[in-house]
Amino acid sequence: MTTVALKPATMAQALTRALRDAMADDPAVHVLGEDVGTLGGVFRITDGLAKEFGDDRCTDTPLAEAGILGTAVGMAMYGLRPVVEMQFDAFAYPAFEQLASHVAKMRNRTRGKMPLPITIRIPYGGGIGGVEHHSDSSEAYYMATPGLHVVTPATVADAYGLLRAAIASDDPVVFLEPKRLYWSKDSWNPDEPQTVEPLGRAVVRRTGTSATLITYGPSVPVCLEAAEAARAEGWDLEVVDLRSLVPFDDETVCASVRRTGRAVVVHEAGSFGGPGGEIAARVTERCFHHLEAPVLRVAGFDIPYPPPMLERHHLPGVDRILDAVARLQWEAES
Amino acid sequence: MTTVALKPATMAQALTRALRDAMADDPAVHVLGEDVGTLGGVFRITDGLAKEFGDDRCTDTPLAEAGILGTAVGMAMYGLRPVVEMQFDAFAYPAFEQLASHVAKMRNRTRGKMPLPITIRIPYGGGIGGVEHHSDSSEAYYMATPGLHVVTPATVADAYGLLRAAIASDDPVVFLEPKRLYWSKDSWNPDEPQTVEPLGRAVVRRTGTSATLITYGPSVPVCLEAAEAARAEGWDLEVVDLRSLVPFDDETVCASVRRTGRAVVVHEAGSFGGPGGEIAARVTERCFHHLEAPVLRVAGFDIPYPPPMLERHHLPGVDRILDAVARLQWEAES
Amino acid sequence: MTVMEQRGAYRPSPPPAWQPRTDPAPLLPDAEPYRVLGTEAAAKADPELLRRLYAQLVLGRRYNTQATALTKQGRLAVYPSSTGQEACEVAAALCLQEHDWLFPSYRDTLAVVARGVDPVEALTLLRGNWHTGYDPYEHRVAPLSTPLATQLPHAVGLAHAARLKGDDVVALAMIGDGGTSEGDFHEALNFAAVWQAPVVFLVQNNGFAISVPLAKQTAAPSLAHKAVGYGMPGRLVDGNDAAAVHEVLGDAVRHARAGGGPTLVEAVTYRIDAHTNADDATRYRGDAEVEAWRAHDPIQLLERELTERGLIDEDGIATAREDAEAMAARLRERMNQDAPLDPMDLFAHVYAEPTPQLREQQDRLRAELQAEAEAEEGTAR
Amino acid sequence: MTVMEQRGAYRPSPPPAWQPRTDPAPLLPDAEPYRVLGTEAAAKADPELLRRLYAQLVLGRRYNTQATALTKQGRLAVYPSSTGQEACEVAAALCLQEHDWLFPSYRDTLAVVARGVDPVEALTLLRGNWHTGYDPYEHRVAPLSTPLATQLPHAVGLAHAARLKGDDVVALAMIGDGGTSEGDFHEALNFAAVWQAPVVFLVQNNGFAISVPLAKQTAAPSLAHKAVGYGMPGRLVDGNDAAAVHEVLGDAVRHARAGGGPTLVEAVTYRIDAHTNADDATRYRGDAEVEAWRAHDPIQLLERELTERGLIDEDGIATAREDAEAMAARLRERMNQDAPLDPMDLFAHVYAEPTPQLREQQDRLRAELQAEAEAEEGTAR
Ligand SMILES: Cc1ncc(C[n+]2csc(CCOP(=O)(O)OP(=O)(O)O)c2C)c(N)n1
Ligand SMILES: Cc1ncc(C[n+]2csc(CCOP(=O)(O)OP(=O)(O)O)c2C)c(N)n1
Ligand SMILES: [Mg+2]
Ligand SMILES: [Mg+2]
Repeated sequence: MTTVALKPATMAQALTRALRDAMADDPAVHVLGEDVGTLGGVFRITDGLAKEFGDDRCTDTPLAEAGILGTAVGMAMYGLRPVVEMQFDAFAYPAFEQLASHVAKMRNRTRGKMPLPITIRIPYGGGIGGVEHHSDSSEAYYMATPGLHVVTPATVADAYGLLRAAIASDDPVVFLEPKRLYWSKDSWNPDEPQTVEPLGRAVVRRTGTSATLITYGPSVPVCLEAAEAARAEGWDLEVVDLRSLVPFDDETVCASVRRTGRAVVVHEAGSFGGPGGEIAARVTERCFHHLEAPVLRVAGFDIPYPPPMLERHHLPGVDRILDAVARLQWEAES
Repeated sequence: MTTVALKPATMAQALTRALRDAMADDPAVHVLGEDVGTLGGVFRITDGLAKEFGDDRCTDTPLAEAGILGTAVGMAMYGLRPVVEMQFDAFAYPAFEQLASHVAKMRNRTRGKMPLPITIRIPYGGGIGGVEHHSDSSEAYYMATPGLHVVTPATVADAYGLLRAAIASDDPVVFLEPKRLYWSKDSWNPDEPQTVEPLGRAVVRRTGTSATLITYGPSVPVCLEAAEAARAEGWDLEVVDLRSLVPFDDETVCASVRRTGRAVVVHEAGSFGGPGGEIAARVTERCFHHLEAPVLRVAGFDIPYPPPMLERHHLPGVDRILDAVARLQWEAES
Repeated sequence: MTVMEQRGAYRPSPPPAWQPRTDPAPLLPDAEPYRVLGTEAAAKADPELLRRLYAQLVLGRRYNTQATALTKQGRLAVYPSSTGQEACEVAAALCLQEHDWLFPSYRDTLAVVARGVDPVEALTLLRGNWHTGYDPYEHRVAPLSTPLATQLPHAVGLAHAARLKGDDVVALAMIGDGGTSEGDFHEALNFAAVWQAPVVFLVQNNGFAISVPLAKQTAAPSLAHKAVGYGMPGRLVDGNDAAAVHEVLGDAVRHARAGGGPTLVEAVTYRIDAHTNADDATRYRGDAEVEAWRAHDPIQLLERELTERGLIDEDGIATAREDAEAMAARLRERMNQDAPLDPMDLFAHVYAEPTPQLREQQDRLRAELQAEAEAEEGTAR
Repeated sequence: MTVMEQRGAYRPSPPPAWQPRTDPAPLLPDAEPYRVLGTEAAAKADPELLRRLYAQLVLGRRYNTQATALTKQGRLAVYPSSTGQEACEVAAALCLQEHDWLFPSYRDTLAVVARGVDPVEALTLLRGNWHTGYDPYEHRVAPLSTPLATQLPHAVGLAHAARLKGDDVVALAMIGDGGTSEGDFHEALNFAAVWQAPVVFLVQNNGFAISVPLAKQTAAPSLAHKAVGYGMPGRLVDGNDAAAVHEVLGDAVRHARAGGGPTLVEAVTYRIDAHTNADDATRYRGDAEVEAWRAHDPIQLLERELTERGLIDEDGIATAREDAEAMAARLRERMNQDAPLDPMDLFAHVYAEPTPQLREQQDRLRAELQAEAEAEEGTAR
């Protein structure tokens, strides 16, 4: 057996590959959405699927998000495993009723008789210069909806592994794709057997001892960069990539915070009512006596997502993270 | 001048009166929704308005929530002050795109040129034996949407005062009406001049020294009951009624917690990703060194709202609140 | 090439893409609702079918009155009666084959029962012990849908999936006149037509959406006129004429099964009872209107036809009524027993596997219940 | 009274409520798109109007090419060109009176500019310095709407409000063929018809929604056939024939203003450029189709008519083109200047008054920017 050398691949490529492999492995997997067929999607994530598997497996739908998700519910009722693409974050809102009132509730409603194995792929977040409605971080809505899994990759390998796991899950999964990482590269060999990651598990991306940065999706690379920069200030930061917001991996997160005694939650989504509140609250509930300082949050402002020319002010960057780390009451130690 | 004695009135009556007075004071105020005209709404909150002000001021719309809110946006653009009724919490979801993408953003989008003074009344929460989709606590969705005010009364007087303030506000207000308090009574005289409450201000409903219960809407009476019961256990609980979730009254809440050193957030909404996470996190950020114990949360379970016969197990009750109070690490004190 | 340079080459012509794809004429409904009973068409109707429909209508009416009575006794949380609409309810169930699917709205318990679902299980939602009480796969009946119009895209997706798998399945989706105003109605019909999915959409136009009359719901000539806008046929039928509804739905089902795509059927009917037991219909409509419709009662219409043609006698009618009474008695008896309840169910089906967080919450509730039980035992002792 | 007892009283009759409220026939569109240019109808057209339309078309085309060029230079974040659709864009603006309202979609910058909005302000969204760059009240133009179909209910609500206030206002809402599949399209048209609101819905059927051709979007005979399902007239027009579009829209606007209610107009046209500068149209359509449509160019159609009837000469054409070049030059110059930006704007307009939380966040950003500026100064020094 020859070992194939790892080649740089983008997250977009890994996602495409995950869809392709899932469709090849299981004829029940169907992709549907706006422009996913001939065009391959506006981000080209479904590129080639219609050609390889036919229009019935990868289908350009009429332009109606509730209709897309609603018909996917019906397809799942009949034993298919629909993978739905929402074109952008804010364009998933028309499907909100279907999501909250049916997708999230059907299994429970029917006492487990009618599970809905639907994957809802949503490119989310900012940083690509999109005009309004093209850069929302809407994960708080999905987190507050019991019955959904909420998953978001931050690396090329996870993009593959988590998407395969999402499609394989018998529950509905909101799969949030950090659109500004679509073209991020990593060494990854699509021809090797891949790990299908378990859902619900966080990973420590960088070990450290001074404080824990708890983050996910598009903010993971920013936190890693911040951790590098923090070395100059004498802080050795641990970075936890949540990967799954629901279910939440309390174990991994709390183990880290208990070790470091300090934590900052970092995400692009707005601060108020955003994921960080939940995360900070649950970490504090569980690690109160290990905490040297309150868990802080570095997040987007509580404003509608800014226009392209102003978005850099909104997005949590290295400086803002280091600022928060500096506010973790280090003086208490000395 | 003779003083009129206070008579018992229900929250429903106070809300009706607030609508009536607002319509009488300002011809720009229009009420619209499903069954709000001839029927007076399924909860009778708009009772008599169509008769008094005509069908054009209080309008039965076609059955389409996005259409209702969307046309209200247009009416507000033309200088009206629409008050929209959503029939039940879960039936506001079809209007989610209009809410998130337009109602919340129009003022910001147009640099203040096009404000939308829309009040969106939503009967919310459980406890009335409603079948599925009739008992959701959806406030987390609205809290996570910058540009909206989110307000919820817990008393008869506040129902009047806050609804008047919501309608008078030049911003869109999601006005959440705790439906199980519609028939709660209080001494209140609709014929006296009423206070229009400012938005964004919490009130201390009961002063106490041992710990603070932070709550709102339907859970306020439950917390007051719990506070009474707690006296037997030797705890003197303070109860803060938030009234406004957005903007959040950090000042009042934190002043209380700094005084008591302990806090429990109580609400019906699910715990995970619910309002309690935000509240606990921001209180902890601001009062960390005053806290003897982590801020705890007593909330609904992270499940779809239960069927009528099981809802009592879901709803936070006195015992569950007292349990949480007991876990506030009192031993640390002695 | 600039505008000026192109000028020489230019020849006026109609827009290149223009070609109407379907002839609109056959998609438009007739001017009058189709009727069978009391007309010549009745002679062609199968007597056995008419008798079967009749027995079901009588059962259905009795189910409605019994269920309404159960709300008064606190045995049902709420009941949206379909009294007056039994012809639609029954025909919707009977026009389908066993492997077909039914997608009911919250008012359609009767259709669900007529399709074979246990009459008590069918009431679970309205009784309040769980959401859906039956296994949707047992009789191929989707859960009763409370959010209006939302079940229509489900029907389309299911029918589409079945067709992709090569299965001979038709889905029938039920909705009210009010529900046609929702965006999901529009999106479902459009998807169905584009995909040529084997779906039949049955709109029961019963004149009201709670208190809102049809005239405030739509300005269309008829709801069936919406069909042409999707490229599917629209059919109008007297919704109180069980034979007519059954025939029109049957045609639509056969058309769908044969690969002809979806049909929209508007059945003109009337909600004789209030919206639900909790509603007060006198606030928004007069007796005269109700009485006019009582004179057009679906059971009476069919009974008269059967009687006049000698297809049923007093005995036959008595038997139908006795069967209905027996059904009602059984229903009463079963509904008067307390529903079995397990609070732990709250956590069991949210996900395939409860999350760690749900397990914690379940443990907490279990402990609470145990403490409660112990306290009660203590008090009892 | 039991079913049996009622029998004597029963008389078969049609369902009591049945009466079609509108005659469907006049609501249906013609089989062919209406045309003026190159037909007899052209003789009746006002020469002054034709010349005005022509000048605007030429300006519009140039605006489109200039804006597309600006994306390449990084001066616009994105531009959805309406090349080939200028007749619709221009007619939509010109058919309205000053106090009427226009509700554009994201592709309709041209209509916005034709209505009088400053050409640079109109590009703010696509330039990326803010969302809406113009004051909607100045020219009664709603913000360009990115979420498809969502602006239609706004138009209905505004028109309805104006009518309630006794104002003589008509709202014209623009949408693409793809957008008609959204639920908001359906809800807006239904509200408009029920309220008899003075609204004109203009669907530019340009054959595609990004890559999705019309045949995958709808199976309807035409999009104009949707109108009858709401009880409003549907009109079909050649969208590249500026005189025809202007006439049909003008009729609809007058009809609405006179209290006749809404109209749905489908203009059959074609998107000559890719969806936006970021799109690659070769992935989903062939050159032949595009070329066929180029031969049906709106500017050529009108130019030929004007030339043949001696209403314009080479000079007139040259003048139109020179005006367009001058406009483009001004646009280039203004767009090549950096847009003024104030990060504090992020917090200023979220609410009437910034919340305490927003004030805190604003202070934080201000401090960061100051630190940044100081650091830069430090480096510069
Ligand atoms: C999305 C949604 N909005 C509102 C409601 C509340 N609601 C329940 S029934 C009803 C009226 C339904 O009228 P129609 O569709 O004509 O059916 P009918 O009750 O006449 O059978 C309304 C408004 C709902 N169930 N779902
Ligand atoms: C609600 C919503 N869903 C999806 C999109 C993404 N999107 C932008 S333009 C477009 C195609 C629009 O097609 P059409 O309505 O025909 O207008 P055209 O682009 O042809 O002018 C799509 C899908 C959107 N803007 N809004
Ligand atoms: Mg009805
Ligand atoms: Mg188009």
